[in-house]
Amino acid sequence: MSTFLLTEDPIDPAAFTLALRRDEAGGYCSFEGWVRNHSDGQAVLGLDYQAYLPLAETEALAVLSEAETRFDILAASCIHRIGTLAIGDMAVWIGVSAPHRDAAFTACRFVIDEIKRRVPIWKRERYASGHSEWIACHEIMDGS
Amino acid sequence: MSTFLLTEDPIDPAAFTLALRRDEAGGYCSFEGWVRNHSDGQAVLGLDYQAYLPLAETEALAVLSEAETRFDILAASCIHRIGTLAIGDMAVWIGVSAPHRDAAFTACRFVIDEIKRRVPIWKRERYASGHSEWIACHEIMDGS
Amino acid sequence: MANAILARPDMAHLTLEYFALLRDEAGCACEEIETAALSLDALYEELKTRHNFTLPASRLRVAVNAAFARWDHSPTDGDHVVFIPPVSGG
Amino acid sequence: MANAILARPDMAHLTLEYFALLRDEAGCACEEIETAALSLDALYEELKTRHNFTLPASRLRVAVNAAFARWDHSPTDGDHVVFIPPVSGG
Repeated sequence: MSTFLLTEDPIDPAAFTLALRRDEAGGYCSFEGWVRNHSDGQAVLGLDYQAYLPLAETEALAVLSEAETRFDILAASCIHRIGTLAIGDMAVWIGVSAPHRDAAFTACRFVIDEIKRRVPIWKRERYASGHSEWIACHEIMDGS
Repeated sequence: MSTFLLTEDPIDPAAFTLALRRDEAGGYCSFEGWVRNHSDGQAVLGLDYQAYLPLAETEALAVLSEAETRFDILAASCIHRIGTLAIGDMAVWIGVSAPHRDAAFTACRFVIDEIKRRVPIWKRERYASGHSEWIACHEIMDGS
Repeated sequence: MANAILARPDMAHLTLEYFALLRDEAGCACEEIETAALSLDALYEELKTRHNFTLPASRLRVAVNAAFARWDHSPTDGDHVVFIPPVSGG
Repeated sequence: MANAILARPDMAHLTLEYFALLRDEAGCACEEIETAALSLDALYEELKTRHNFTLPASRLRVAVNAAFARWDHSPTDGDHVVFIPPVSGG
């Protein structure tokens, strides 16, 4: 039902979007994360992403599966890019189909929030100043 | 900044999505309404849409402009199809780019909700039973 | 000329356009009419009787020349009037 | 043999993989080590000293053989261990 892909190539969601189509689907919500040219007031030149592949896949699929359990949706998928990205590049894509729009929006938001919170993917920002820095989005999670 | 298109042809958002790109954009949220095969328990064969074109354009542009004023977004666009649609056809597309994802999601949801509430477009459902019916989503608006 | 005060002798020539249920019930998308109605409210009641419209004015909005208008607006010769049934786009 | 109770004579051979800041600080993506550490917690303190890691364990999670693990888990010979810095995907 749900698909997750980690890729070093530019993201092309076309085939993934097609796979979310259902005759019972009345709403489709998607989110794309793009590399933007600034972060906390600093000019950004680009991003580098690393991922711990096997665990990222397990964890992202768990997020998608949770979304399908918690919300009245038909299917949800995600593609995350890794490697070196330039301004404007798509870093992540999420698509959700549902009978009605409310669940499509809520589930899509849930998936991007959880992906950011718990999937082992890391982003380094390269600044115009020459400096670069690994960004930390999560703080302590739970006891594990 | 914002674009609205009413069209009798199948919706192709590619060029519209491209026009929403900005180097300052970190998040993009889109919504698509698809013709689904059921409504309130009845099997649906397809939909017919009519629109009062000049007022629909004015009102949809007002909705997009309100979204740009109310939320921290960069651009928002919408395409709505009219005419005869089959199951799975895209009836409406909305795209919003923003520096951060929260505004992208909120504004995208605002636009589809307001389009449904106040833009003079009407949908007739054609049922498997042979019956068909104009759907009413809004009730009384304001005094005007 | 005393009549002018009571009945408005200058009939307004209007173009009416219908959508959705109103189009089905009127049996046409467009018609030209002459009316003595002094408000859009009164005009709708006139048309409601003529076409057996089932929607009460309270469920409609009304537009004149492609802009939303008030029900107490007085239609003027040459106006393009559209009664707007409950919308259902998206 | 009395030592066995105190110091665990069977050293575990582990594969460590590093990501993000830990990779930069370790200066390598991967290393193989022998350790006597009885928990992942103790293992991280050992590596923290060796590589001058700046992140405290409290900001990390840890995975063994591609599954999240508890800090008190005892690493076994052949385990693949990854310390997970704060994530920032999306």
